[in-house]
Amino acid sequence: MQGFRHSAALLSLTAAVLLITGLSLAVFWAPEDADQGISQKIFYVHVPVALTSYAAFFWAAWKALRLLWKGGSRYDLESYTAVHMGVIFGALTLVTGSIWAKVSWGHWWVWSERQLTLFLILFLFYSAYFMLRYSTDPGPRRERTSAVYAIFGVVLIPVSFLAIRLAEGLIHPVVFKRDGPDMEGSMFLTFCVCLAAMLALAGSLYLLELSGKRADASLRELRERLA
Amino acid sequence: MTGYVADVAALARKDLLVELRTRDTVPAMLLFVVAALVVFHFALPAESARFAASGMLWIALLFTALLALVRAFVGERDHGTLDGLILAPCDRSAIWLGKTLSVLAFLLFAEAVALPAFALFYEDVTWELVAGVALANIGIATVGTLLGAMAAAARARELLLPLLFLPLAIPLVVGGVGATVSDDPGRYLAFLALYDLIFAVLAWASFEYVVTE
Amino acid sequence: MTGYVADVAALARKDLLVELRTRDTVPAMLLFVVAALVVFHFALPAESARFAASGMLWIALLFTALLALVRAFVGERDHGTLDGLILAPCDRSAIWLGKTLSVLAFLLFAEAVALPAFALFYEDVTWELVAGVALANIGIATVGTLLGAMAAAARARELLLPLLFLPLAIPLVVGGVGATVSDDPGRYLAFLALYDLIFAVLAWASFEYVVTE
Amino acid sequence: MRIISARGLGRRFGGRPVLSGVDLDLDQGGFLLVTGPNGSGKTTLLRLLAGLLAPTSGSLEVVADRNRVGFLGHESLLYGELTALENLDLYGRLYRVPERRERTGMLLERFGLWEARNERAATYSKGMLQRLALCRTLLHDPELLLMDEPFSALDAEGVDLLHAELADHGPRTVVVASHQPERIAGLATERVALG
Amino acid sequence: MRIISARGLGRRFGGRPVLSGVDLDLDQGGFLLVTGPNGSGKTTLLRLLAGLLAPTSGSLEVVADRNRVGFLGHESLLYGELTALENLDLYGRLYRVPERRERTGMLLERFGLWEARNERAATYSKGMLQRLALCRTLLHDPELLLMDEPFSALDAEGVDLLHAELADHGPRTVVVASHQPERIAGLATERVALG
Ligand code: HEM
Ligand SMILES: Nc1ncnc2c1ncn2[C@@H]1O[C@H](COP(=O)(O)OP(=O)(O)OP(=O)(O)O)[C@@H](O)[C@H]1O
Ligand SMILES: Nc1ncnc2c1ncn2[C@@H]1O[C@H](COP(=O)(O)OP(=O)(O)OP(=O)(O)O)[C@@H](O)[C@H]1O
Ligand SMILES: [Mg+2]
Ligand SMILES: [Mg+2]
Repeated sequence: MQGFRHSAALLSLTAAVLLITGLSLAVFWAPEDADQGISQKIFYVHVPVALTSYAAFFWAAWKALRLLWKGGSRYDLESYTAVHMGVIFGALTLVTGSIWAKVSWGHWWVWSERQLTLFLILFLFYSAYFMLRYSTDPGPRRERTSAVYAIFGVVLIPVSFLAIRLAEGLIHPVVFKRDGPDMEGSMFLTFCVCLAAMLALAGSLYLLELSGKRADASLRELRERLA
Repeated sequence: MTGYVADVAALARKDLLVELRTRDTVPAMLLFVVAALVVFHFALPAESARFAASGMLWIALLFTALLALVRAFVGERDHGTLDGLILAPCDRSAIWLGKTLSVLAFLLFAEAVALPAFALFYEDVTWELVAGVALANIGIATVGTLLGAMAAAARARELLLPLLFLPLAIPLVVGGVGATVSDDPGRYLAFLALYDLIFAVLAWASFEYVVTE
Repeated sequence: MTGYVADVAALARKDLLVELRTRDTVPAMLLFVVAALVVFHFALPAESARFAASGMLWIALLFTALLALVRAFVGERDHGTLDGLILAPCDRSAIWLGKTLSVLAFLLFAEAVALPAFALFYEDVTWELVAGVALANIGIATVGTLLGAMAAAARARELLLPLLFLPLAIPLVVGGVGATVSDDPGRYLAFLALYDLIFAVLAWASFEYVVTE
Repeated sequence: MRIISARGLGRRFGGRPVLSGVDLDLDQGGFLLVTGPNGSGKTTLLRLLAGLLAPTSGSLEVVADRNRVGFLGHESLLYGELTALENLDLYGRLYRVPERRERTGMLLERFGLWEARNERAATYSKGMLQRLALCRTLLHDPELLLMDEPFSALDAEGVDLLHAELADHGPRTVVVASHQPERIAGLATERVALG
Repeated sequence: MRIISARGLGRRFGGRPVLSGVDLDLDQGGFLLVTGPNGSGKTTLLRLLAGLLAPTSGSLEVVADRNRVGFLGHESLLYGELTALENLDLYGRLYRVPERRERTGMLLERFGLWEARNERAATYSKGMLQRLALCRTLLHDPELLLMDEPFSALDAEGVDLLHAELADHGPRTVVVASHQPERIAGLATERVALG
């Protein structure tokens, strides 16, 4: 437990450092984007956040798999916390993305963006995950159900992505083309630092929430021992 | 193997028998489909694209299916019969498959009414549409049954199931609509088949975990 | 009289309590509506969406209504609680009114979420639409509750009740959609109001005979 | 004063006669024990007396207005999604029970459910549910008490509690259907054996 | 041969411990009587043994494959909309009972339900339903029998029938939870008192 706390503190420290460097790099060092101008800077927050939430969802599924494999409530707790992180960062993606959309296209929301729609679907899906948890009595049954649902989530990601691909051009043509990863070195470096920062941030938040939840659990058990 | 098939058959048969007695599900589905078609008839302007029409049809089918799924496990809760099935020596996935098949049967029944009605009100039914519906049915039934079993363990099931189901159903709608309106339906039908395959396997493999502790 | 009101209040309160027992009914509603809208988006192209929009709205509302009715009486069948209410000294029509009000509350609640979202994603909500929805709600709740009670009183099973609901519900849908799309909604709204009046009185008067022997 | 009087009472379900030619007379304060093998019609008889079923033949007269009748059936008539308190509160309102809260608390106390008062009835054990159903039945202090196998699922303590409740019924008229007549040996003043 | 062995077995529902530290050993042919007041965890224990619930603490080992276990719970586990025959037929298929028809008929005969074999279970009286549930439990001639208050709702004849069934259980291992230990006085070889 002590070592656990320790690593959590360490990670959050790294997160802070990385975050500061990454953002300052983005603001002061990385060159301004040719066609999008200053608004492109949000890219350094937006995309790392998005990718981080993906990572969280996959982590949740991995833990869920372990639960079904081995059993044991600790995996349930971890999987749940990971989903929680994923949803938090997903919301951040939606917000930053919407802001970006507003500044660069003038709309808060555009259906024609793959990522957007995909994210909306995932967001709905994982919100339902919370519904499922809250309306089921805690216990082994709930742990397993949540685990299965979390695994469905990561399968849904590629499937929905494919679906949206197909839907495009059918529903309406892609209006905006944007050049993705092919950016110049300094941009890319900055991006990588920001990504690392976001991952570290998510990781430390994950560990903090987890330790909090575990503390509650052990406290409850203690109370019952005494009672 | 033959034993597995026999189990599935026995379980599906049971559901159909129960429905035959109670007539709980199918009439509700019929009501909904027909009502939906009537709504379209009024809502859609005469010159509306076939695109819109078929889109409407798909929405109607999706929600009709949801009605069936919501009720699929209500009966099982009555006298703890789901426990009875779980205790039985049959493979748990057989329970899932049996349910899936019975849900599929209800869907086919509703569609046997819906599609002709659709042809009557709007435009004739193409083979692509039929193929798309057939494939989508499988996806709906497989995923829906699993989620239904999940929701059965929760409070407010009737409300929860649609929430769990809709996000997973979006790809089906995309594929189905695409198959009906696009120029080369092949891609969409293939996509639907893929979806069915993936989620059928997934649901088949994971059902045991959601019904047992 | 005040006693009657108190009974109705107690009964409606009970249903809402059960409803809200899972505290997340509100977010659930929100999620459901948004999910439905996303589905609609994928089912329909942007341009035809504008025509079809109100139609889709009505489908969604009808579906929600059916869900509400399923919920309303599945619960009562569970431990013979309907008997408990019938044995209670309160006037039987109070049971019907309480149920109707709670169903109505559920619907209004769903619409309070759905209509703004609808306005946001599609066209703005006209007063005709609101009026039509409001009137349709009443009809659905009154008739649906009566039929639901029949179904719950097991002996009425043979009557194929949900099917009864079909001819009764279609006029509502027609009226509602008509009110939203036609040029002079007045006629449709008047029709809806008339429908509500007739069936409310009918259901109110006949409920006692439906639930007792 | 005559509370229940039945003449040639009969009930058929879908053509099949379940009860026929039952004659009954029960005065105020009387205690009727109904016995009979499984499927002999005890529950049917009690549901007839409660007015949940209508006779298909013969005549039945029960002199008691609805808000003074307490019925305990095979089913609890309770809402699984509501807590014990909420369930009793609902029935308390419908029966216009004076000092609802006090009486509810008192009953829950007596039947040993006070600790679990805020648990959903669905999570109750069978015996706890039976106890709660008893609270529901006695909540409005009925003059006419109709009980169908009231002892089922109760533990020894529960049996004693109920026995005590039935023993000092005073002016209250009681009808009990049971497979274990010995449990209310001394109490019954009348007996009907069906089937 | 050891059929059931539990060490420090415990189960909690939503944090609340319902069972804790239960130690059990039952050999083949043994007869375990589980007693305890309402809400003490008898049903929970039997559901744990049947595998319907998972322990939240301790270890539990039950040596019996699923198709040789018979479980009788508070609920009938029967489909109300199916007739007695259809219900038993379904379970007979699932359990691969040899000569399904004969055995079904024999059991219905023995428990006095043959006349009502084509009635929907929903129309059964409580005791008839309990008898039918007994048929369901015994249908596949289980080696391990788990029964939760098997005598409830049964009339005198039904009690004797069940008692006879339990008396000559031979190599069969039996676990019974009941509030009326006297009813299986002679039979029990072991006892567990919960709560
Ligand atoms: C609500 C609005 C938005 C959401 C939910 C959203 C979501 C996402 C997500 C999930 C990713 C991860 C991409 C991946 O995994 O490859 C992403 C990447 C990206 N987004 Fe957004 N986005 C939004 C708005 C925008 C806007 C308005 C822009 C630009 C004008 C934008 C530009 C990008 C870029 C350049 C990437 C890099 C990865 C790629 O090119 O695919 N996004 N977005
Ligand atoms: N699903 C559940 N959720 C929460 N609590 C539960 C659940 N099931 C049982 N309990 C609680 O566990 C305790 C034991 O229940 P159980 O049914 O095992 O008791 P029991 O010994 O069978 O009682 P009875 O003699 O009345 O049948 C009770 O307090 C009950 O409230
Ligand atoms: N709704 C119904 N439809 C058809 N038959 C019914 C119905 N209700 C009861 N019966 C039949 O009536 C007979 C008597 O049922 P009842 O429940 O009154 O018996 P009981 O004396 O209460 O039996 P038990 O001791 O098992 O409770 C049974 O044969 C039953 O099958
Ligand atoms: Mg009875
Ligand atoms: Mg029990």
